[in-house]
Amino acid sequence: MQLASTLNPAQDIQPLPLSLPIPHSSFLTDPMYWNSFSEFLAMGTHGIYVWGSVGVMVLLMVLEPVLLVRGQKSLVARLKRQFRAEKTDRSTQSRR
Amino acid sequence: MSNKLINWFRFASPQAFYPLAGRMIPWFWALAAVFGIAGLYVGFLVAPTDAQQGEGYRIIFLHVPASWMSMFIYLVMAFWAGLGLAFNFRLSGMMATALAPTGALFTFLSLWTGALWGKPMWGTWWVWDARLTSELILLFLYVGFIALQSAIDDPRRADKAGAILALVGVVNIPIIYFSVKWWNTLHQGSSVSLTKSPSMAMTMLLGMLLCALACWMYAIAVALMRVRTIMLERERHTEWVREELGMKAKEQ
Amino acid sequence: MLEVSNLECVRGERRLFAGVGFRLDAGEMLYLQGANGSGKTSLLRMLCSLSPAQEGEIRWRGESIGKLGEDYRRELCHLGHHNAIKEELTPLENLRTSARLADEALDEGTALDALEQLGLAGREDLPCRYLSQGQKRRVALARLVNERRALWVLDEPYVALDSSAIERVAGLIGAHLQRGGLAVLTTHQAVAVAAGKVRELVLAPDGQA
Amino acid sequence: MLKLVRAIISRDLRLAMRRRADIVSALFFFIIVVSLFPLGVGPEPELLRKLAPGVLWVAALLATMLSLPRLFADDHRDGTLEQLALAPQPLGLIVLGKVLAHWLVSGLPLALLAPVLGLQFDLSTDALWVLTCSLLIGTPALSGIGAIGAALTLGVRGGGVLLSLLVLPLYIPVLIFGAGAVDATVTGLGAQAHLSLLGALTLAGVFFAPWPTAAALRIALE
Repeated sequence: MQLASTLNPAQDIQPLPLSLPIPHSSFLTDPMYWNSFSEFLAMGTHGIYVWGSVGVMVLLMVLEPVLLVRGQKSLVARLKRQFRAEKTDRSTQSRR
Repeated sequence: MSNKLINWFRFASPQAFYPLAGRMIPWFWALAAVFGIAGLYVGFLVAPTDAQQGEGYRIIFLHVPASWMSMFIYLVMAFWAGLGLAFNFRLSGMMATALAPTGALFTFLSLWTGALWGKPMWGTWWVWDARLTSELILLFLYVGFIALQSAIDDPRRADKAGAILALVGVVNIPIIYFSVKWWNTLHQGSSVSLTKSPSMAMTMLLGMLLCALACWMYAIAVALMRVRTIMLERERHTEWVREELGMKAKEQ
Repeated sequence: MLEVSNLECVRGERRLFAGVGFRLDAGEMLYLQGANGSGKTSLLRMLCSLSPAQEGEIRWRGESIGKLGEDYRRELCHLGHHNAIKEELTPLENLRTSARLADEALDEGTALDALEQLGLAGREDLPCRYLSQGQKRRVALARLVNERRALWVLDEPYVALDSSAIERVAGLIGAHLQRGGLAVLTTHQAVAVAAGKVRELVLAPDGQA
Repeated sequence: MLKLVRAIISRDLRLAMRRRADIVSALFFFIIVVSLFPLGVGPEPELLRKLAPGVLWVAALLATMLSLPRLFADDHRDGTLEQLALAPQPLGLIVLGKVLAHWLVSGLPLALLAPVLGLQFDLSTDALWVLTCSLLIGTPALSGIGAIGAALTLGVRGGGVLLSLLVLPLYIPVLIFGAGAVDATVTGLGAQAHLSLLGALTLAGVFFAPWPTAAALRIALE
């Protein structure tokens, strides 16, 4: 497994002792890469781009199902109104 | 072989498929959430930084799955459309129609994340890289498919016309990709291209696969939801739709 | 010999007709009747394999027309509501091109006297744009004079024609039946055709034949 | 087999000759669009020479697009398309005939007109020669692929705009190799590769495209 790549000179994070786990359990045993939450947010000067893309992706992947559910609800309501209208027509016809 | 296939599909008539899809959707949402969280955790919290690209490379965990999905969904759409054309099953036509918007969404996301990744790496929002350009053209193909289907009123004709466009499109994608690649290397040389993404450390690869699986489950869940709505719309004159809704009316 | 069984047609969401069936042998004519919108034209288009039948079977000489494909079309002549003529071309050119496209030889002489039979003498070289609606219909019907194909499917052939033209067309159909041809015809003017056995099929508005 | 294709071509050519206005309008559209660019971009010969292949090819593409809807719309309206569909030959052959007739009426005149317009862009003679060759080879593909879009959008509301949305992505390879051929000669690279690939696209466009087009026509006639 390739060792963590060299230190990024801009920050003074000391290299984390990366243990060499067997591949399938790697994400369990790899310790957290970040030291502080603020560093995590900054994403090393690329924060705006990373969170920009994550934000839009999450937003759209939430928006789509919400729109779908609303679309289905309005369709169901419309169809029920139609069925009810047809039922009343049929009943008035049979009564006449 | 074909009649075995036909009666298997006969079973998947809209009437039988509607409740079945209803039961499957929560499972796919659960899978999407699990894979999504795991993928993001590995990608953003565990994966180490990259020597050349710093932290910005993490966008790869979103960009590459989105690109894979945009291409994969178009192929699945063309498959369902082709099946619908060959055996004219109403269900497969609806499935193709249900997949298109999600495919277009992933193509847009692939372009969006590609641009946001390009800005810190090469200083420009848009790079005429062969793959990014092909994604843009793929977006036009999706929009064309959706526009064609919405312009035709009769659902059966819309399905068939869409199927032909999807099949013609699927044949043309490799040609477009090849010609764009040729054009890209001719004008710009391959100095700037996405192919030189960072070498795949195990955790990075794992993160990307998890995100891809999450997107895949998401796509299935959304497609099933949309296909159910389409079914209700198209089969509104049948008895089983009346029961589906009638039952609900009595419960209230 | 044409055999239709259990034919059904759904247009949009309405079921136009279902369970329609009939048999037509050589020399016979089917006179299809029904109110407007009862699906007459849809039935004719299904007979011409232009639109697929959701349910039911159409057989020509015992073979399904879907399988026959081109062979069936080689023996079919269809005349719909549209005249199927080009406005910019003259009647003569129209006649000859439609014959060439239908893979049939038609020299100028026979084309000219076909037009004459339909009362278009003197207008052979006038672009159809300048003809009246009735004359355009005659140009479309002029094709039937030299038509040797077995099955004729005519959708309201007599519309916009005057009495003399109607008589001539009825004569043409009669001659076709005598030659052992078949014809399926819809019309609102009751016109007696000289020869052959006439069957009738009435499409009821609610879809039961 | 060939007799039918010849019959269709002669019919369509006669029809086109009877209504020259449409052909001439497409040609003038091509001329105007090409002449607009120098006005927009500025008269420096160096810049124009660089732009010329792209401008001429995009203008040719749009001019073909302009005349595509008429390919089937007139026949559909007056009922002749139905008769063609009922002809005892495969519909694909009839579409092939119509595509070739459409090319003779729209693609060929564009290609012959291009060198004249190329002079506006101060192109060298061999660049002009390759430009004309690339247009001659490439425009049949435009007609063939465009026919698919024309058949799909037959009788559909908003057909014109929809047609360009469907067909433009499929035109991109033809545009790339077409314009690239001239660029390659100007930079001394030699346009052999581009022209052969363009030829391959044209063969595909003219001989494979009619079958989906025929299927789309059958659907439109349902």
